[in-house]
Amino acid sequence: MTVESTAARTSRRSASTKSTAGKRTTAKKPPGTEPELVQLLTPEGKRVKNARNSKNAEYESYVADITPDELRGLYRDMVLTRRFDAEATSLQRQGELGLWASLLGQEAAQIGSGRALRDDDYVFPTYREHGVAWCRGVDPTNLLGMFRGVNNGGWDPNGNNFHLYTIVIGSQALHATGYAMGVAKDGADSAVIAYFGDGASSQGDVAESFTFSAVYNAPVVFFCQNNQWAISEPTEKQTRVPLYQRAQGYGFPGVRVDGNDVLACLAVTKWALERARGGEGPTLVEAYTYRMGAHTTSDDPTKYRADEEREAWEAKDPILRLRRYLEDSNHADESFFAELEAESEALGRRVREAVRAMPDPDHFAIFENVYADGHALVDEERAQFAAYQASFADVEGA
Amino acid sequence: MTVESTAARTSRRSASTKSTAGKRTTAKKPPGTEPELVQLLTPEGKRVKNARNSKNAEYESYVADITPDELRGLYRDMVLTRRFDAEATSLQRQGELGLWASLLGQEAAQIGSGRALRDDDYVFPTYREHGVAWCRGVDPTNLLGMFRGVNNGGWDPNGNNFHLYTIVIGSQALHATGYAMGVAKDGADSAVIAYFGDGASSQGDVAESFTFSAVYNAPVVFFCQNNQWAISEPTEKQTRVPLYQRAQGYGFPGVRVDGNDVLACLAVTKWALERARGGEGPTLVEAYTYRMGAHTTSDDPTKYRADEEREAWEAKDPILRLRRYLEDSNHADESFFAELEAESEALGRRVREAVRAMPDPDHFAIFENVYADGHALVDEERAQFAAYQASFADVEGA
Amino acid sequence: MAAEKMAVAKAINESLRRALDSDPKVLIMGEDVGKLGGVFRVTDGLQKDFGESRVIDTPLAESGIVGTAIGLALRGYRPVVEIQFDGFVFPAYDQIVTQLAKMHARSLGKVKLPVVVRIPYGGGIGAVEHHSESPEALFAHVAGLKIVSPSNASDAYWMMQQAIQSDDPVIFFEPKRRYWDKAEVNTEAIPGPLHKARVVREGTDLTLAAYGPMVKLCQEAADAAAEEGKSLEVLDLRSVSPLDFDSVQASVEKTRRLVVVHEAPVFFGSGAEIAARITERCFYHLEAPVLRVGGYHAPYPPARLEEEYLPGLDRVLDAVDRALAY
Amino acid sequence: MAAEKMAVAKAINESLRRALDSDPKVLIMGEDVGKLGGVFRVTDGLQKDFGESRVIDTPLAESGIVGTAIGLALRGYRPVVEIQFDGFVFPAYDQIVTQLAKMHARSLGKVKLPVVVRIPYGGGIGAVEHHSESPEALFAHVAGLKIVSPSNASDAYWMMQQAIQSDDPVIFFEPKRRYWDKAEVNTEAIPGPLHKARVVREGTDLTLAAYGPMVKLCQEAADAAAEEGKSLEVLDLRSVSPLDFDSVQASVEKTRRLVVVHEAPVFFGSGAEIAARITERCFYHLEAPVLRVGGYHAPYPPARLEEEYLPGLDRVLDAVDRALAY
Ligand SMILES: Cc1ncc(C[n+]2csc(CCOP(=O)(O)OP(=O)(O)O)c2C)c(N)n1
Ligand SMILES: Cc1ncc(C[n+]2csc(CCOP(=O)(O)OP(=O)(O)O)c2C)c(N)n1
Ligand SMILES: [Mg+2]
Ligand SMILES: [Mg+2]
Repeated sequence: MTVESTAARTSRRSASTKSTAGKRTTAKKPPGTEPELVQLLTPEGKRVKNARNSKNAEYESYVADITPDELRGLYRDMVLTRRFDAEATSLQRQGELGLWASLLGQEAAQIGSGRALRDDDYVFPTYREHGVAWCRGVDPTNLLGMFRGVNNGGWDPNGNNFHLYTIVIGSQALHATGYAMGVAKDGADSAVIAYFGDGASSQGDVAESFTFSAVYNAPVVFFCQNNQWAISEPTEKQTRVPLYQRAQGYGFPGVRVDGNDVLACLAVTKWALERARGGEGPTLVEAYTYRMGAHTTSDDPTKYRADEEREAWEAKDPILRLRRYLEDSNHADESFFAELEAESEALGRRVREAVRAMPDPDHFAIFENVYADGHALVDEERAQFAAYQASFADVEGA
Repeated sequence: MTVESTAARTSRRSASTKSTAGKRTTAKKPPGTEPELVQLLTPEGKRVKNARNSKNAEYESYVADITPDELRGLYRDMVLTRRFDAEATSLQRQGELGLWASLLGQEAAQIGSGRALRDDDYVFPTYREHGVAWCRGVDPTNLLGMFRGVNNGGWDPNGNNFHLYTIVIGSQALHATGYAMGVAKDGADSAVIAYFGDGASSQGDVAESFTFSAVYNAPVVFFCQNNQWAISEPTEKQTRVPLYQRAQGYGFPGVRVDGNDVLACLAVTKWALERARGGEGPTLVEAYTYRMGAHTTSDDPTKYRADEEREAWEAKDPILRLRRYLEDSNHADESFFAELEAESEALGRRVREAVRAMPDPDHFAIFENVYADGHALVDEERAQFAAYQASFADVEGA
Repeated sequence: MAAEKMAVAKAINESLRRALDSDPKVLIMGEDVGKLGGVFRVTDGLQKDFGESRVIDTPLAESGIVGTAIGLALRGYRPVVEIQFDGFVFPAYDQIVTQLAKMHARSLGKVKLPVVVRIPYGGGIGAVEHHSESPEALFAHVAGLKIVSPSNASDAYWMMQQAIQSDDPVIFFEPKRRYWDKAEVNTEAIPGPLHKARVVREGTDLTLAAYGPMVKLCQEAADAAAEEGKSLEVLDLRSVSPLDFDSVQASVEKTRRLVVVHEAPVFFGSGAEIAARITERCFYHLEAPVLRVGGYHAPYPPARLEEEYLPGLDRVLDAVDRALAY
Repeated sequence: MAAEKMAVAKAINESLRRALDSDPKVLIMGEDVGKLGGVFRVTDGLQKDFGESRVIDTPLAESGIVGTAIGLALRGYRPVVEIQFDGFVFPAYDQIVTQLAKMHARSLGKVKLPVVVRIPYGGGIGAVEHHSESPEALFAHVAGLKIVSPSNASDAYWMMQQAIQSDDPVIFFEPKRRYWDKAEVNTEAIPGPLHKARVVREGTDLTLAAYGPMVKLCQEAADAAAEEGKSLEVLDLRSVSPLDFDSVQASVEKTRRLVVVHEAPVFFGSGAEIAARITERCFYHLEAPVLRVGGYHAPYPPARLEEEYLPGLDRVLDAVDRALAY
């Protein structure tokens, strides 16, 4: 969440990142070529069934029986999420929102993991999990309040077991861990999932959540969307080894999954959630993906990254590959796509209208909900504020 | 550093530690039996030369040529450190110190690592590194000022490249990392070592120092003395896997060394420092040892741990095993031990006298060194304080 | 049988025990709170009686402690977390200020965070660095938190009950140098409101206002002043946020002079807020400016200097004299 | 040629450039300070010209940024670290309060920590949560830190030069909503002392004291009041710690009335300290209590409410009227 000046677009990210001391560092591997990447649907839309290794096969088992209906459902989720996101971006351009943090490119990571959840699971998002919110049934227009500036969180977290967006990087990983500790105390078999980014992985709070969850064996899944960038900083500024490996040192497994592969994200998250439910404690899932757009509408990525990088990732588009698979396997026909297109447009319209109709908050909202049980000073200041406001009303009325 | 009430000594630490949720956790292995432990001198005083594995052999090479003189030097360092420590403990009992944090049992970890350092290396200690301070040439009596309550740090950190004791757990790991980043910027080939405990490993600051040092490839050695306890909490409250493994997830090596084996600590630290100097970046060394005494003189370990545990560790005493080796190998004779005994006594006497002679600070010290360049409010308050003090002098003088 | 003489530490221990007993959602969390019973024995025996799942030894990470307590509160628990010493609350400061304090408002009232953060605070015990600080002003400036500090065993018992029952986060500052001070505690009394000040001693010439460890000092000062024929009113503020300005105002309208005493540094301390607001409320009543007695603008000094640094009887009486001289 | 019209952000950029140029020990550190040039472009172009070893993009961890800056300072460097927004300084709060502020004293003067922590602060830019706060009081209470905040481009340039040259840690609060305000900057002037207030406008009826973003507002208020025949003196405090009470006192002895304006919440804010101390110093001069205009005791509200929350012209003039009515 940043605000930028509109300085001229000049420098470009140079190809290599040197360590400060000029000493050797680990070079960044080209995306998607890591042997450790779990992938169940290739960019070309082919199912990876006879997995290279047995570990992959284990994940595959979680989506082996997936029905055409479910596949179309995942496709629909991704398409509608993208449509919603695009609408929000354009609402920001129109001045209806102050800011928007687009999830463009991360639909598979979010829908795959989001659809792996049960209703009784609990989600702790960052500020970019619009696709997960969609899976939880949070009305998308409710997400827009904070970006419009009418509230700091516009839904009931317990309504859909989807916590408020958290802006302070990494904080929510601890909340998720604590919540999961509570789930375990209750003897419930639900699980908790904490989302965070590659940049957030550097925060002490995330490390502490690894420690706490491991020590208390809390049923939590850490879902890190490594979208390669933390605003202008590439992932090499956060780590010199793949992020999923971080978990090992805390005594729980980490997996890197193709974050643009909705099936792999669904499968791996289901596996991790099952571990949590089964009393096996935390898991770190690193969804290897790409932030296709700017960090937020205030950001200008041409200052720091090359267009070619983005283009290379376009070929791995999460929606396109599932569409190819649906088409190739005859799991969806023209009418499905046409209906979905219409549904998308309707969603865009609904969101647009809802945002435009969103009223500004009452001035007295400043003083609301500061405390649950009240506070004398808040009461006093509210009263002063009321008198002050009234004094203008008098003048205007006079 | 804690202050305790004098509540009755009742409960004892129960044998097993269950996870909160009652789910499975990793059981603590008996000390010293880990296959991963680097050991070069057995508790019985035998050199481990034909190491089981090639890794051990690599470490062994760092002490292969150690001379009898150097061995006696290590022995002397440990004995004198222990003597100093005992003197401080008894000075606390006599009321000369407000508190003391004993290093009893950790002499090998501290002398081994401390003697691996070069003069131009820089040390960032916790509050318990009296043995390392000794190796750096810090006058032991200077360590006592903060425990007596006459200052918060009584030596010039740059005098011996030994930073002040840091009480806020884990903070100094970041200072060490920053210092090491500076060393690298300067193009110097010196290294930095940060000490911290098993408890400290849970602090976000320590995790962040791992991240920064890895990303910048900083020449720093993280030396964690796992003395099994963080006040009353056993290491299982901080991690469910051996601590040295933490490093892996950040992309640098971690090693567990027998912390009661001065040769192994010397060798492994030299190896890690050499990596740092050679541009290979950070290393984590976990010295597996035991806090033989109370956490501090304010602590009462009978509240939380069994005597048997301590007894088991007594058999692994770091000083005893080197003495056995020196005697068996005829590297030291009776007169050496007798002279050392006398030197010990002299040290004890010197420390005792120095502490007793340590003057209380001048009252105006409150206002000294708050700022390097001065501050109007401090000046004002100092003047008011002076006038206030003088008003009593007048009365008394009258 | 309900009234018993108890030390402050014991009163808190009994209060925690009662809370654990009566509400299965109450948890105790912190470093060394389990077998050891905390470094001050405030949680002594609680893990033995309520188990490791209710009384939880945590990893050594304050941000983690508060952050997971927030998560537990979201799940319906009522965590009471211990920060071992005042100077070690700062690693948790971000979680307290950006999350604990703001989440209720952020959620438009949908979620509540009934978390109590216990902090033994203040000096006078001859400790090493970071073990003697009074950081209450650093929390009082932050909306969403409530800040209280008892001065005696009875308040310690009852205010802890009320803090745990509160649906708002409460920072509970425990006057560590008074932990061993005993007083009658009636565990069957009906306590007054948590955030109301109490007139400890009535007087007519000047009001001394304090909270936590300084209340006793103010009482001693009032005793000493009485011998010189000065009648001081002593107010135990009990709560720093909200601050019971009404009670202070009522007292000052009577005495016309106010001295505020706290251990924390004067600069930007509680005394500043009290002086500013009371001067505004009582501008025509005050015969003298509100004077403040507190710590200097310097790091808390080594133990052998703390007597000079901390407000003591003479410094309080000096301020009283100065205020009376107007 | 030395004098040039510059925006505040550009003035800081130029000042940083000059420091990098003239002292090889000066470093810039922070999130996105490199290629991006910071989210406000304050460090624009610096990495390109001084390299990655002088202008350092850090991992996303504020405690790590300040903690390693301390280590670099111990090695002889002079790091200037950027905290991206006011609300994100709290993860670094422990390192700032327990280490950065205290290490010089802890070492009995042996080590110095010339670290500048830059924090774009304050509201008025329509941002989301945590991007509009004014936490200066939370630092001013802590001894060992110096706190400054420029209100205009010239001060931004020169105060940054002086902050970097200072051997003490300086928290440099940058009024983000004034980043684009332009003013003449003479880069060859000889600046006055860093911690001295400046009379921005002389007046006789009442003193308005402010710093950072509120100075401009106070000037506007003085303009408006002048039209009603009231003569207001406007003080730009420039430094919050130390606070130039002498200048405030001198002004108040003349005008006999004082209103302090800041964006931060009033409760435990800078205004409290100023009111308390000035009332003590000017007890017989003041015709009215010192009044404070600032934020309410509530989390910084969503953008569409910030106009109501922040001090604005009407609220300042209202306080002026109230003070004059005494
Ligand atoms: C503690 C904190 N510091 C700084 C920021 C400003 N900030 C917002 S998003 C961001 C980058 C986050 O990157 P990442 O974690 O990779 O998530 P992404 O935005 O890529 O989804 C930064 C630095 C913040 N919100 N919180
Ligand atoms: C941030 C912080 N929290 C709590 C404490 C109180 N404390 C002092 S030492 C200690 C235990 C440290 O254990 P460990 O890191 O294992 O080091 P050891 O004392 O065993 O050498 C605690 C909790 C502290 N000093 N700093
Ligand atoms: Mg990212
Ligand atoms: Mg330990």
